[in-house]
Amino acid sequence: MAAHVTPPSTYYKIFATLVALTIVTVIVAFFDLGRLNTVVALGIAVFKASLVLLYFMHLRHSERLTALVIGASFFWLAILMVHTLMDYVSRQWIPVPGK
Amino acid sequence: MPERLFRFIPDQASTLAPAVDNLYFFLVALSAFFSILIAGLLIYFAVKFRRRPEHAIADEHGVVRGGQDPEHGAHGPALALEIAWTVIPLVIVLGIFFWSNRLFFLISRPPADAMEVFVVGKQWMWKVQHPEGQREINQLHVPVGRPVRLTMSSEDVIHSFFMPAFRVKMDVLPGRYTTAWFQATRPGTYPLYCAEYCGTLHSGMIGQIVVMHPDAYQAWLEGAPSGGQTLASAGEGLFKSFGCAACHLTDSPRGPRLAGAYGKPVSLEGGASAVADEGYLRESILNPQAKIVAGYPPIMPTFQGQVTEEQLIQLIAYVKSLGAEEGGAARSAQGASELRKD
Amino acid sequence: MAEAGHAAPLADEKHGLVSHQFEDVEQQRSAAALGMWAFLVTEVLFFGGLFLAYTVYRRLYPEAFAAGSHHLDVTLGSVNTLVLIGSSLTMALSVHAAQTGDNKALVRLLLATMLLGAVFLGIKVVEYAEKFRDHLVPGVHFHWHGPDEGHVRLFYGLYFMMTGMHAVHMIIGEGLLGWLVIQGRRGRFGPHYNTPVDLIGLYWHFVDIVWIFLFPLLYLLGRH
Amino acid sequence: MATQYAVQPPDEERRVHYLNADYGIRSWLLTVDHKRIALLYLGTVTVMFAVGGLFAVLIRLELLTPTGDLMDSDTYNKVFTMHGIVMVFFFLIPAIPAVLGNFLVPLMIGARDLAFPRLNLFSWYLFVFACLFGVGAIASGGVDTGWTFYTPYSTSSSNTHVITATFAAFVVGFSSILTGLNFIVTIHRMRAPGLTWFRMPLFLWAIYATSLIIMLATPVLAITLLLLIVERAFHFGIFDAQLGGDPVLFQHLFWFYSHPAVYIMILPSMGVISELVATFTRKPIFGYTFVAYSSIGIAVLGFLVWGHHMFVSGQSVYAGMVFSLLSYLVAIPSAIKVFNWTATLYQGSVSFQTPMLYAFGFIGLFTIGGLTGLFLAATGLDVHVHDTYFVVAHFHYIMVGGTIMGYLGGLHYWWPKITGRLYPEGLAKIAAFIVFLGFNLTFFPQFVVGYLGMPRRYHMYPPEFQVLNVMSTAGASILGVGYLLPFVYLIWSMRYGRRATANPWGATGLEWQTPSPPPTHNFDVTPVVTEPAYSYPPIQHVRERVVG
Ligand code: HEA
Ligand code: HEA
Ligand code: HEC
Ligand code: CUA
Ligand SMILES: [Cu+2]
Repeated sequence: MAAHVTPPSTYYKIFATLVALTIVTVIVAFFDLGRLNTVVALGIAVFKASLVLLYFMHLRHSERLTALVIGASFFWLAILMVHTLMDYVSRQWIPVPGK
Repeated sequence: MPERLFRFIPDQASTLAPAVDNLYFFLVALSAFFSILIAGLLIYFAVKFRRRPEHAIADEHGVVRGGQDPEHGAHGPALALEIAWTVIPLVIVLGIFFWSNRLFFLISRPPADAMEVFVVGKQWMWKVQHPEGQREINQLHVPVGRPVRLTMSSEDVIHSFFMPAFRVKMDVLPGRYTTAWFQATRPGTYPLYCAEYCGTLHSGMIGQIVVMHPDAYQAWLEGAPSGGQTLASAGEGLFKSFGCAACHLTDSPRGPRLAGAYGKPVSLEGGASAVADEGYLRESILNPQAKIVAGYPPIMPTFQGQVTEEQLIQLIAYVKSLGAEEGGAARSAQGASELRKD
Repeated sequence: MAEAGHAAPLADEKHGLVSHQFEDVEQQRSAAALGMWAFLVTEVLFFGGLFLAYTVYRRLYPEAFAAGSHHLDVTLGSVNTLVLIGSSLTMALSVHAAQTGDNKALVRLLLATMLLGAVFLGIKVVEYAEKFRDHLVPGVHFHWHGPDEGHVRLFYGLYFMMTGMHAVHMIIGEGLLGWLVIQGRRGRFGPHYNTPVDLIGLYWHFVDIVWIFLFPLLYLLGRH
Repeated sequence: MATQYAVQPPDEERRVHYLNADYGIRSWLLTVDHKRIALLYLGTVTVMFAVGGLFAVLIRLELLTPTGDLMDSDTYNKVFTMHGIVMVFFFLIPAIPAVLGNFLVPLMIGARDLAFPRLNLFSWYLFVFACLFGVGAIASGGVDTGWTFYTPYSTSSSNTHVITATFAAFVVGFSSILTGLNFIVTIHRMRAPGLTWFRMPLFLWAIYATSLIIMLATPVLAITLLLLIVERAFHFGIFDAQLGGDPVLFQHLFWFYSHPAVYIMILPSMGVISELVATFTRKPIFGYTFVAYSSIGIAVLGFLVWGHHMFVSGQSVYAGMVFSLLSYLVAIPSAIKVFNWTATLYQGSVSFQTPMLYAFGFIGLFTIGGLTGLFLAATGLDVHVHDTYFVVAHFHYIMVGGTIMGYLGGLHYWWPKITGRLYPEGLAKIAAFIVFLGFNLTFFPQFVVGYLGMPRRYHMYPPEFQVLNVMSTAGASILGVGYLLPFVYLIWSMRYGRRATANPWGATGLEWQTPSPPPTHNFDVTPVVTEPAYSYPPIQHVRERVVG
């Protein structure tokens, strides 16, 4: 078997971090940081997701192809988002008719 | 236009038409060139290098020994060819891109002095309203030589206002306004189609554009049924009967003064801002809670379901006319954010 | 059948079977793993459509979305997040148990994972029931006491689509875990053959990741 | 690639192969052999093509006259909708990957089967289930939204079987995702020893690129259709302007899938053409690496251009420009392929068997179809031609003139391998010419009538367009005959055709090194590859030919 065996202690550490981050993100949400709220919430979410990917899903010890596959999925998600939002963001740019 | 037996392009009846056709002819020529080039080379090579008995090739049983060096990883002349047929088409398409998008920008930006006509699409007819109040169905009368801007909306599904003789088409959407413009160059009667599939009688949602000499147009305006009211004056009536006046007409603190609002930026509750274009005015009436003007309570009731698309157009025409009458300067000088202070 | 004409599937001493199309266990395992990762890619884009709709409408109607979100139960949402993270832990430990051949622990950990999954779904049911009671399920009975009902309805529509699709994935996951438990009790898994545990684990963690994003987006915005 | 099956053993009659290894309905319906599954797909997509073709016949008959005399408007609307849905989702998308791809991928990489044979069979069942659902939707009254399902028409206005039809498309999506996944894993993990990426036949590159698109785009279609179904059932407003939603968002989601989907439809056919051109010129494909990479380039760039279907939809003008620019960039890899195929002929040894005739047809018609794509990507011009017959002509040139030509070419080319029989060459050549002529007569006039302004999806049209429409209908009847011929003689040849040798074309490629038809497990000994694809012996050209 090529699979790497992660010791349970790592899993527990990751679990503890995830729990802590969940608590942090809930607490932060109750403070008004303006636009930063979303940034922080998503930042923490991305971090948590990366931990799950890297350790629970063993990405750290997987071959390069796996990372490539995951990278591709997020890259394409970004295409979907960015190109659609490009439309919504720029719809108002055309000057008001008649003015 | 003289009737021709066989035509390749529709009537050219707007300022845009020749510009679009030029691009079209260029592309036809380009396509012909490349199609003939490819087809010609294929035929020439196929004939010249057709299989001959002297070609030592694998037999039926396909015993293949000692391969020829396949062209993996081209170099030398092969690489030069690859680069050539990557770069040359690239340059050509970039050229087309700039040409066509300049045109697109022209088509998308109506000139400021265009006269306005309102169009409402519904399954399966076009309802047209002129600022002076004339209404028509499946017909659009316009004067020759003046830019015309269409402000369009739909009562149900998506339609598309298509005037092939002007080379203009724009989708007509429910819930918002879209615009299109043209300047007719030649009097006559031209077809009008619905180009976005919209159900049973999609193919019956057709009509005519009648382009007239300015005097004939004037005569037509006078003769056409208008109910005796311009759009704005009809809107004024609605403004009163829907009770908008109670909050908006006087300088009452209940609602913002609408005079001169059109086309100006508005600061919204929460720090954002918006431009008071037709779409914004529309949303303010149908969905007043979506964007609250800074400094005002969200007390305006929604008129969704109470005003029809056509009444909406009249109300908006009225709000816009308010700006024109009072010069709009008063409001713009003071700015929406100022309103908060008083 | 096709298999009939072929050399009997190679029985690899202790390991399970190597199907006829593969050369050896390693090829079989790596093919299965790549298959699962590729499947997860499709899942990312499947949920991606929902995230896109959410982003577009939240950008257009921030106030309504904040108001709608304010009405969700943060406590239940947070508890559920912790429950799901817990289930990810037990899942990860199951993989470890399978790799080390501790069959008893494997079955117990898988059952724990299932249990936590069930708790999550149970809490979800409670939340849904509340929304139903409060007429916040989009449809003819939808009613919102506050401004901008239409756009709040959009928020709830997306809330139900997103959490609903997530819940469907959880339910499928529960089924897969159940199958693992049955196989595990038969002693099918061990150091030499644990691909199914590994792959279903990947799926389960993925579902967890989806929730990690859903939670702040749905429950936390507009909290302040 | 030196393997042993060069000569067919004399006791051909008694040789056990995948077709006679087992008999009976069960042996087919429960098979996990990729070759048999390919044949199951072949049968299914042929039936669906006949259904779609039937609708095409109805469209063309109705459009023979400007008035609606054959059927009423509602019926016509259903007819073109179901023509589009059946042809795209149930025929063209699965056609080459699921039939030829399924048959050839394991053979070409020297494997015994796909990575997940049972999943493969399962995808076929999903596909059949979807077909039954789709045909059920048709039988119970049909659907009239256009194949694009635009909202809010599909969610609030149409009163036909929208949910049934979208659900069928949804299921077909899963089937194609599973097929794509199977190909990706197979190509990554199961290549024969020595078969490096750059030794692979170009067909495999094309199938790989196609599978990438399938996996990345189809899930978005799935969620879009699901949202559409939910919206239609519960009206929570996501695509409904009256409730605050935006119908244009649906178009974004739909085209995020459906533009890449057009490359799902063309790339496999391009792969077939590469194989045909190499075999019938006895040369490696000129610029192999460029052709291989251009498939991947199309797959990636193809995701960035979907907004070119929405230039006049109310999408932002600026977004329109970006989409226009990117559409032009995606044309480049296609151009590279066309030029490389053409250059391959140079100093080749070109023969003119039927598959090669189809390859010529493909290159020519795809070029025209692709070049007219440049008209459509030209925003300022698309404002005029959008939703006219110009668009209809564009995509039929690519999908019928391109993809179907490639499909037929491939079917003829691998027919001996699939069935162990040769098709009748003379008849096949005649059919190829009829298809080519009929096709051009059908669709060329549509460019003209489109630029003249005839909108698509029109049941009735102004009389001035009639002449061109009559030409089009006349062409379609010729085209129909052209398609009917192969249908008949291919079936005939399965029983009466001459027996094929292992390698009737003298081609390279692992699939030709195992007997025709191949044994159930393809290769008795796993082949070892030592050379790049298309390693033909040099051609002895006589340089100075004496004219005399
Ligand atoms: C297999 C299917 C397929 C393929 C491959 C393509 C390929 C292309 N398509 Fe097409 N298209 C469709 C199927 C396809 N299309 C369908 C079905 C629709 C309508 C959907 C609907 O509304 O129902 C459509 C609609 C469509 C539109 C929208 C039109 C409208 O509704 O207004 C546009 C706009 O940009 C477009 C552009 C292109 C371009 C630029 C390419 C390019 O990829 C083409 C590239 C190829 C070449 C350029 C030819 C080869 C090159 C040479 C010979 C060298 C010379 C080249 C240069 C100088 C550049 N297509
Ligand atoms: C792969 C895709 C594909 C294929 C192959 C075709 C094939 C054909 N199409 Fe289609 N078409 C589309 C995809 C396709 N089409 C799509 C996506 C649309 C848009 C739909 C929409 O607007 O929503 C469309 C729309 C469309 C229109 C426009 C309708 C409108 O807008 O109002 C027209 C009009 O001429 C047309 C014609 C044809 C014709 C004549 C053929 C011919 O090539 C067909 C030839 C086939 C036959 C004539 C049948 C042959 C007989 C057999 C195979 C034997 C069967 C055996 C037995 C029955 C025993 N098509
Ligand atoms: C009950 C009082 C009330 C009535 C009746 C009312 N409005 Fe308003 N309106 C408001 C208030 C308060 C605001 C500012 C807060 C907001 O944006 O909702 C407003 C905002 C607007 C705006 C945006 C103004 C700007 O400066 O940006 C428009 C346009 C408008 N109303 C039009 C109308 C029309 C047309 C009607 C009648 C059909 C109407 N209103 C009826 C109270 C009212
Ligand atoms: Cu209105 Cu088509
Ligand atoms: Cu496209």
